Amino acid sequence: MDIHEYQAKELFRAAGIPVPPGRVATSPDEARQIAQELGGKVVVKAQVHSGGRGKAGGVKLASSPDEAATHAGAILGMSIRGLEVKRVLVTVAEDIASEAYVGILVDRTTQRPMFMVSAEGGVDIEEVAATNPDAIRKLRVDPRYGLLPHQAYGLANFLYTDPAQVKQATRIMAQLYEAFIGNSCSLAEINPLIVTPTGEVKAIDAKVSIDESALFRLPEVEALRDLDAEPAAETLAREAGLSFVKLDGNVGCCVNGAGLAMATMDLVKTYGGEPANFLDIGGSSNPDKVVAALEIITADPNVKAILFNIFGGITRCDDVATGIVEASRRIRIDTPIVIRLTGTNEAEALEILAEAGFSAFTGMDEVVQKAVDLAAQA
Amino acid sequence: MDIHEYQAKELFRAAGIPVPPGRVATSPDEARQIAQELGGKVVVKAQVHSGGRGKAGGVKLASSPDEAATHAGAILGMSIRGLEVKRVLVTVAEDIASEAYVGILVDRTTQRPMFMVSAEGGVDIEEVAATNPDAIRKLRVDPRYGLLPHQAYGLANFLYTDPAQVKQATRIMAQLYEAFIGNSCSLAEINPLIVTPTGEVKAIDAKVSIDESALFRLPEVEALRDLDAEPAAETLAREAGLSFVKLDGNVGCCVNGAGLAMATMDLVKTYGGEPANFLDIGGSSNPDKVVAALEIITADPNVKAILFNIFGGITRCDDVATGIVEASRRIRIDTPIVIRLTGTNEAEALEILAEAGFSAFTGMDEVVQKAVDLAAQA
Amino acid sequence: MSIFIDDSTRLVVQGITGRDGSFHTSQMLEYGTRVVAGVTPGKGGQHFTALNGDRVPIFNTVEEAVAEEGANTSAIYVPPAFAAGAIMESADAGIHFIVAITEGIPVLDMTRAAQFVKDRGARLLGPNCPGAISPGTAKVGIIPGQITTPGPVGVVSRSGTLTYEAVAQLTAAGIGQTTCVGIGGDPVIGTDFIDTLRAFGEDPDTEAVVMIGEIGGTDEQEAAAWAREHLQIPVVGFIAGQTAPPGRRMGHAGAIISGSSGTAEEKIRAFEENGIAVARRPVDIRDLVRECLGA
Amino acid sequence: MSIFIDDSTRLVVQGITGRDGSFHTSQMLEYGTRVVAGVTPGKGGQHFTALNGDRVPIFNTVEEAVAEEGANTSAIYVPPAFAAGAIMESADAGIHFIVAITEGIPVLDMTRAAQFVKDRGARLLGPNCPGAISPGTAKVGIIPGQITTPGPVGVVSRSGTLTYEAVAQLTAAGIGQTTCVGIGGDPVIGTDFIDTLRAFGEDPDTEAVVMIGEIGGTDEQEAAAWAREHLQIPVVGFIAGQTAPPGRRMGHAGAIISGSSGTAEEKIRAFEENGIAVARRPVDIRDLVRECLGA
Repeated sequence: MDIHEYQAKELFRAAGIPVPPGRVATSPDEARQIAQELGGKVVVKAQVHSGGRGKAGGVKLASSPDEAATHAGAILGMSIRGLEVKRVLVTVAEDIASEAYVGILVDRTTQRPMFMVSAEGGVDIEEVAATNPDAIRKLRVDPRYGLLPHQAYGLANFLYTDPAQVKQATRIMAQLYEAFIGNSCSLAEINPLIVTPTGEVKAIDAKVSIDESALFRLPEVEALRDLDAEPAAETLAREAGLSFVKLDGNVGCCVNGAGLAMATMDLVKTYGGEPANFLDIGGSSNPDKVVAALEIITADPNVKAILFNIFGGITRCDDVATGIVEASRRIRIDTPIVIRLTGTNEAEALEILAEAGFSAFTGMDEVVQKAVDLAAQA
Repeated sequence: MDIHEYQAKELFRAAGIPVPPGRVATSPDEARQIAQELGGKVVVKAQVHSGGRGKAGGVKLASSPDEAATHAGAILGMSIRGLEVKRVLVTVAEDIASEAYVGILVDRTTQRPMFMVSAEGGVDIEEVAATNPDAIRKLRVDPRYGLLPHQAYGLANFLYTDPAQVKQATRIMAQLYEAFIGNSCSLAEINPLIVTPTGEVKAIDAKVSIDESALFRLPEVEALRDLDAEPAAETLAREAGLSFVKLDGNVGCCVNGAGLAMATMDLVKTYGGEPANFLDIGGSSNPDKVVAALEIITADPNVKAILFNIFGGITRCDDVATGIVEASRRIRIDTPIVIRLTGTNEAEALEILAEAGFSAFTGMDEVVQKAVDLAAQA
Repeated sequence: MSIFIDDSTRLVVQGITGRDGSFHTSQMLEYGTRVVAGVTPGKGGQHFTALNGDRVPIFNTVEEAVAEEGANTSAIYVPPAFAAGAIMESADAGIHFIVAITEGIPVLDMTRAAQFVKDRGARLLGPNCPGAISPGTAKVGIIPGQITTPGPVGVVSRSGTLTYEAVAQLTAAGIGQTTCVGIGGDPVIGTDFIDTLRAFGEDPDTEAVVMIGEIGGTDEQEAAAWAREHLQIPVVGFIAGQTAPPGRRMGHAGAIISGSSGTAEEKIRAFEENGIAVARRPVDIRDLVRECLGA
Repeated sequence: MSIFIDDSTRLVVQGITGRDGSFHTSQMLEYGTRVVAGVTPGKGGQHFTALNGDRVPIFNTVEEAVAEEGANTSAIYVPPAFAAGAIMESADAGIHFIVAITEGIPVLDMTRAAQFVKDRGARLLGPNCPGAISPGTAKVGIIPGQITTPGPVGVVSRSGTLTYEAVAQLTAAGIGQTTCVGIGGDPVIGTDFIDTLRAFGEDPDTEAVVMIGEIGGTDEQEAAAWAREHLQIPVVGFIAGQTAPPGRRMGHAGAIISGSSGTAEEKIRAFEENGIAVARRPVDIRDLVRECLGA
């Protein structure tokens, strides 16, 4: 789960990391008032879950509260990579002597939290990694010991030469690691970590993603979820316990299992169609999930055909069939539905569907071809 | 550093361990008042750094506030294993259905914190270990992982069969381990851990020792030190940076290095004397320490001869000589002093001592024999 | 022969009284797996009765299950909040093969638990995996037994139902399996492709391997390079997620393209460069395996 | 020959600019030890100048000292609050022999640091120890060089000055040493008696060992039993603390009789039962060694 910069900065502040003061605003007036309170120059920053905010015109410097309000007016409501800006962060503008990058993520290969730091901050770290890998220092943290003092120091020592800056940065490394672990992050990033002309080390941007699987024990972090920032369909899917990703095609897919769902999408493409979504109804046998899935898929006007691909294992085919029948009673479905069911309780499922007037198939390729054809004809 | 039961219970409470309510009193009136506030039956318990308080008559049950005051009057001022009781804990008396033992210490062989638990509680665990070792379950905690949930459960499961009691005890194991680590304990013990007739699991006695070396970072724990509970000489020694243990003999010893100090004491005994103390002036070369050491030794009326045994390494012999001369100017020393100095700056030291009228030797056996003889003659 | 599980497998089911645990215990018993014990804290001393009437003793701890019943393998069906702890309990009790079915275990919990299992010298399969089945011998996990049949092909996959799809097609074509292994869809897992390929390579009965990967990470790329160097038997590969957009998690916590890394194209290229035949459609897996076996 | 340190030793001193670190660096250089680097965070790039005029480069981290100067051994003189961290830094940087002089490191810090060193495959000596000296070759720590002389006796001890006493007497009697090792007086230490006896047993030049123990713990008892089984050369033992009262810490954090365990009597008995000649007075050590050597 991605959170906004202003929320990430709150987590960082709680961990003791120096962050310039600032608050979030949803209107130009509010932005003016915050700028007034902060005094001096401020930055007005679009709060959306996307990189490239600066290039898109979503980050502006203001010398006065009125200018802050003007910028907020321009930024609020703008669209950045398809996301509407509904909030801006108004924060003190810091003078910058140098910019560095500090990030932590879980390295899959070593299965450890990994720091990446670079004195080349304020830019895309993937680009630095590609063009100048020696400018990045990586450190994998042994989860049995956590970040050790000499490791935090070693990272800081890679970024700075001035002992006072090294000392501040050492503390920040430890604090960032605590924030990363304490909030079960999958990513925690400061870009840039700046040094001011007077030698203070501060985080002036913050990016944090939280491990969805850990949210059950972090209610206060879960509360940071911004429903505005995700398509309504994905919110509905999450609440129904479905994995759903919206795409741009016309074949709606409803599959059990993530791998089979991806393979189904790929096969739609192979047969000349375009998948409208990724949707995994998961392993449990709950007809309600199928109803929710159909509601979500049919709400997408692009969808011209609906494809069910179910390989029954834990998922019982008869439960899925019951769900389809149930959904067809509760909601009006004009889009043609193509169903493939095989595996556990396949026979019972086919009977249920037949009674309700649906026909079903058992081969994957044939249903995908059929769904692609139907969508193309619509 | 040992702390009192009532202090240990405060640490346990802070960790969430269920402990019956109670407070410490220094007078019968105070004890009466606490008993009144608590209501019902209370226990009045002597607060001294010693086991065997019950056998010594230092723990008494009271059915009324007046009885609590009477018991407090009897216990306050009594002497338990040579320690005067200056405080009593007045605490709610719990009904007991069963008693268990739970303790953690650092196991030297495996270098890990080690739990010992036994369903035979309320008795001396060393006795259980000797007579019925199978009644004790030991668990060494890997410091890289801490106490894992299944380990806490396994300990509780060894003590109890009732699932509700196992659950409570599992939580207490985890809490006790947190208290042990968080307060840098060398020992944390609940004896007994009781189950009440209604099935509640509670700690009704508590024993905690803190690692002296960790006190520098635990000011709030260091503040628990009870100066009343240690001989004044040991307080003085600690403040002067000396290691000192009071003994009953007549040969005062002043040595550099703990091993050499013990070997010197042993040699005193070998030659027919009795050491009056263990005293290690440590490795640093500070004449003030020598002055403090002589002040402490001469304050003991039993001391009939003073023996210096210095093997100069880091410790410079001339510094020790300067300290001896300095002390002889500042305080009146009637007791004969026998000095052995060898190693770093030995020649300079002998000169300093000769100038001040002291003579010194370089062999260990001869000075010890001499000191023993002088003490015997006194 | 087979890998990881065989007729010496003595299984303890952690979470045997839960909904999934009890259902699949019955399934495993019916398949012939020796389920010697169950664990549910607080229910020690009771018995689990399977649908076929078999009774399995329940213990409070895995330690007791090992001591009393000689369990050497575990299957974990406990909820995500307790699953990492259950994995460590198994390893601590001396279980040497631990299969974690549970989905949704926090990744940072798993970094510790996976390390703990390594420290104890045990093997973890999963989490968020369907387990393993050695057709005709033993099944640990949730792979439907009826879609498998004994034979010479090893199957290893990050996915569940996609594996069933591939295996069912093999079986339907008369091509049996030594062992089918689901390594799981999480970013931090105990046994990876290389570990499984190595085991198949050491199994005298496995004559070809099907490796089913998906977007996210570099496990397939590393496995392909490893196979070229160390594996004597042919590999047929499939990668799911060619149409997956970058930066979005596709169901599995590990199925996410980070920046430009972990794409299906990258993995397919790695397969091809290392001599692995790549199936474009699931149905092609069967045909390519048939070619490999020269059947 | 010698154990632990020899002429391949390339030493980095952690805490080289501190009071103790700078003094003993001069001493070690004077003795001929190759001190190739010092570490003091924030002082990287500067140089340490010894009393004899030698200059030693200072680095911010041990990692840099290893990379730039090929350090393979470290001596730690940093204050107790930072010493466990310094030990782990050394091990993490690839140092294979770490000598921790610092006294007063919290015991729980050491349980982690000692484990970390083991995980990295390095050896820790100490903490709270005088270090080691291989007479005529190298000295790491604080043992006065002038009381030692090369020869056939290995010395291992939990104490500092008591060791000097014994070694000085050996030297005065013309009996030299291969290596003198102080393992330290703390309850949690990196290298114990058995580790050191094993090393002496493998050293072709060590013909006899002096083992000086004290009250507290069971290290001497275990070492005595080990020596009987595995050591081919004679051992002379001494135990300090026969007059120590139970339950009191005698200076060293580890020198404490717990209940009835760890007494001098118990240790002396273990020595005698396992064929170790026990010196009753420090002066007897010399005479017993002379007998062992048949001199």
